[in-house]
This record gives sequence, C-alpha cells and structure tokens, in this order.
Amino acid sequence: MPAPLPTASSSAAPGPCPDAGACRFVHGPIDGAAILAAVAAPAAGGNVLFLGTTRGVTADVTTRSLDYEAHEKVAVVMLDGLRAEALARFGLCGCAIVHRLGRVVVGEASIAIAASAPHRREAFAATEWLLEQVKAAVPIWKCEEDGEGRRTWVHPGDLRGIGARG
Amino acid sequence: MPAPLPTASSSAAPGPCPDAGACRFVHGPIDGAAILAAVAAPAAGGNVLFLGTTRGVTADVTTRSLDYEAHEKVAVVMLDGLRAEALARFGLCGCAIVHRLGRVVVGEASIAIAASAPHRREAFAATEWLLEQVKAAVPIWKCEEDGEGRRTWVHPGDLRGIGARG
Amino acid sequence: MSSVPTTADRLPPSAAGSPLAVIFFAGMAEIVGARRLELPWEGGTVADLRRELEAGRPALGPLLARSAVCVAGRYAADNVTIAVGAEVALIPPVSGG
Amino acid sequence: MSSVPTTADRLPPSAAGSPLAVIFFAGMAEIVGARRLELPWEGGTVADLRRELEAGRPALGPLLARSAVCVAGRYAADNVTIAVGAEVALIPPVSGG
Repeated sequence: MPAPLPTASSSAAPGPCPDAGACRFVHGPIDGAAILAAVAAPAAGGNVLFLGTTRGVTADVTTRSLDYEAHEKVAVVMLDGLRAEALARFGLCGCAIVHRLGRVVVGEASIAIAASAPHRREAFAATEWLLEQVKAAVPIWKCEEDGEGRRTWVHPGDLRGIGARG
Repeated sequence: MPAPLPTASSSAAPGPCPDAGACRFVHGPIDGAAILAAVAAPAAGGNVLFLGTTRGVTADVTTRSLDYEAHEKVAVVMLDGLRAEALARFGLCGCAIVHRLGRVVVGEASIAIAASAPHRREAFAATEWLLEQVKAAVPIWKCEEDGEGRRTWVHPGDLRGIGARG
Repeated sequence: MSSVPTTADRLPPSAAGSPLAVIFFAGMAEIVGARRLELPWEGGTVADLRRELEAGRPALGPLLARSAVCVAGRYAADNVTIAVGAEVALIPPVSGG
Repeated sequence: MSSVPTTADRLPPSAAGSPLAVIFFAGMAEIVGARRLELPWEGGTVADLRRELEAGRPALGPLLARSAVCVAGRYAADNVTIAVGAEVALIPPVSGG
C-alpha cells in the first residue's frame, strides 16, 4: 500500500482537529481579512496573513494573468494535513489556507495563509513553513499568460522521488 | 550634536520616499485589510500583514487590556525612518506601520505592519525585521491591566546604551 | 427482482483487462490531449504504469520522469502495486501558491 | 505696534538659569508624578541632566539607569551637550508592538 502523503500529518496529531473549511479552494476573489479574522483567538498575540498575488512583471517578462488548477480532492486532504501539522508543530491558536482556482489577474491573490500563535515568531514561522510546503508538494498548478496571450504551464523541479515505497 | 536615531535611515535612502500616513498612530481599532491593501502593487508577488493582538493569558497571568502611550512626534519620525530603510534594504514595493494608542482589549490589535515585495521571502523578512526594530527602540509603552484591575507599566531591558555620542 | 447478469458480474474484480482510469492535469493533460484515459491493465506496479504510459505516448517522457503518481489519494513510489479500481492521477511538478 | 519687552526678550538665549523642560512617559511619569518638569539649567550634558534628575528624585534612579535621553528628537549619549531650549524627553525601556 502507498504510505501516507509525505507532507501530511499521519493520523492522530496532538493538536486541535482541522476545522471544516479552514483549508479550501475558492473560484473568486480571496477575502484576506475574513481569513485572518477566522484565526483570531484570545490566546493569540501574533497573527500573520500572507497573500500571494499575481506579479505583473518578472525580470523583463510581462504577465497578464495566472490560471490555476488543482487535483482538488487530494489537495484539500493535503492542506488539512499540513494545517494539523502546523497547529501541533508551532503551537498555533488558529490556521487557515485558502487557494483560488481559475484566472487570477495581476494584483489579485491566488493564496492566503493565516496563522495565529501566542507569540509572533511562531506565527511567522508557521506561515512561511506552510507556504513552502504548499509550493513544494500540493497538487496545484499555474498557467502563465504573457502580454501576447501565450499560455505556459509551469512545472518546475522534480516530484519523482516524493512517493513512499510499497 | 546627537547622532541620528540609531534605527532610522540617515538621509538619502535609495528607495522610494516615505508616503505621508504610511506610518501613523491611531486611537481606535486598526483596519488590517486597509493597511494591507495600501501596500498592494503590480510588482508584488508576496504580501505580508502582521497584527499584534492583546493576549488574554500569559502563563497563568490574566490580562484584561493593554494601554499604550507613545512619544508620538519622535516615534512617527522613527517609524518613517524604519520604513524607508526597509523599503531599500529588502527591495519592498510597499510598507506601512500603524500603532494604536490607548486601551486595547483582548483580541484587538495594537500594531499592524504590512510589507509587499516581488517575492515572498523579502516580504516576510521585512515584516519581522520591522517588528523587532519597533519593539527594540521606538518610544512606545504598554501598561498591562490584569484581571483584578491592577495596572503595571512594562519597561523591559535597557535603553541606556542606545544614544549616539556627541 | 432479479437482474440479468452483466459482463461485470461474471468477471472477477482482478480479471485481466480491467481498464485503469488515469487522470491528468495542467501541462500533462495538454500533452496527452485528455484529462482522463482508460488504459488496459493487467495489474502491476507504478513502474509498470509509467512504462505503459511512455510506450503509448513518447512525448510524455520528459515530464513523466519528473512527475509523481498518486494512487488512492497518496503519492506512491515505483514499487507500489496499483490495486484494481484504484484512483490514479499523474502529478507533474507543482506550482501553486 | 511695538510690544513691551518681556524678561525673555532681555535675557540672551544662553543665559544661566534658563529653565529646561523635560518630558516623561509611562512608568517614569508615574514615579515623577508629572509628565513635564522645568528644571533650572546652567547648561551641561546629558550626564549632567541625569545627575540633576537623580539628585532631586532618588526614586527615579533604577529606571533612569536603564533609560535613554532624547534631545531634539534623537537619542543622545551622556557626553552630548544639551542646547538651551532643546526638547528633552526621558525614554524608559520601550514595550510597543
């Protein structure tokens, strides 16, 4: 049998259970303020929100929009697992990950990650860690559309070694 | 003559000029979403918002509220200087620092720091750096009110060595 | 009421030739020209599936070599056996965030 | 119309005895019992001001020893001369954020 997802916490995490909807995909604009508000807690002193937005220019290449798709069913399970792992590992009060799918024009957000913790360092560390995990392994892809309307799927790096052995 | 503030960028920073109002004090609730929106830029891919909120319990001590005061005139100049330094040092697209004064009850935000940059790492690093600078040297103080209504001004550490020599 | 036996009823679930549904995403779906394929499947491992796919569509090779295979919701190494009826997805290098 | 000369008009700005306004915040204002004091000032350095304050209010000593002195908007070391008319603020260890 395949082993659990390498990035997901396997079963009984010591932290709180993932809340339904804390990790999800949306097909329209992301409401960052609502996501940050959802992780607020009386025990929290540090609250961090990251928004990843479509950048109009990289080096000398113009981007018009990004178009995201995901293996949603698998990705949501992975996001929930990452959230549970972050809650336990960083001692978070709250955590949420929202990714937008479809077309995201310049300046709009494709991802929001929010984390709250008793102290600032854990909130920052968890948010950065979650973002790196999402970028490394969660099945989401972007297609870049440049200024001339040319579309290119972005497949950097190598996932070949990621699977657990049978 | 006294030297420039140790944490302020002395004169001609290579980055953009500080925008009026990007660093300011407020006397009511902080609107984090508006502050994050104010640093949005087409060149930004990473946007980070930190909110520092009043924590209700630390170890076994209950906090009812925090009450902040500042040497406003000097503090605003220092915050503008820190912002200018962060813009240049981290290559930011935008940056804002807002601190609330007066009573801040549990769960409400006393500080918001927002930074946007072409890439995520600079946005995170700048936000964390700014927060550490503010906590280390900007003339703002909090008075803790505990569950029994006792008020205590918080004066940690030592600022004696911070001044520049004549 | 009793129903008329179908072909599926008469074949055991591990029967040779049960098709394997494989789904594709992003640039890989573009190369394949489809989001879903049903392959004839005699049973085998992830490595067998990789060979099968590349034999039928050589253009997939370079991207396939950098892709993961997701079996029943989990990334699986080459020696993992693919059970009959498992959901299989090809996962090219990801770029979310 | 010409105004009647005041004491300030007649005294040169560096005259001995010009009061020095010093402002206090937070726990320091609590100890001093005031947010602002005018001290008689013969001229001198930040170190002189520290001695003057501690001599007049010994209870300030422990916190003063950990505090900065802000002169004309800048944190100043002990050897900095305080110009007549300068804005001076005592800055106890900060706790914003």
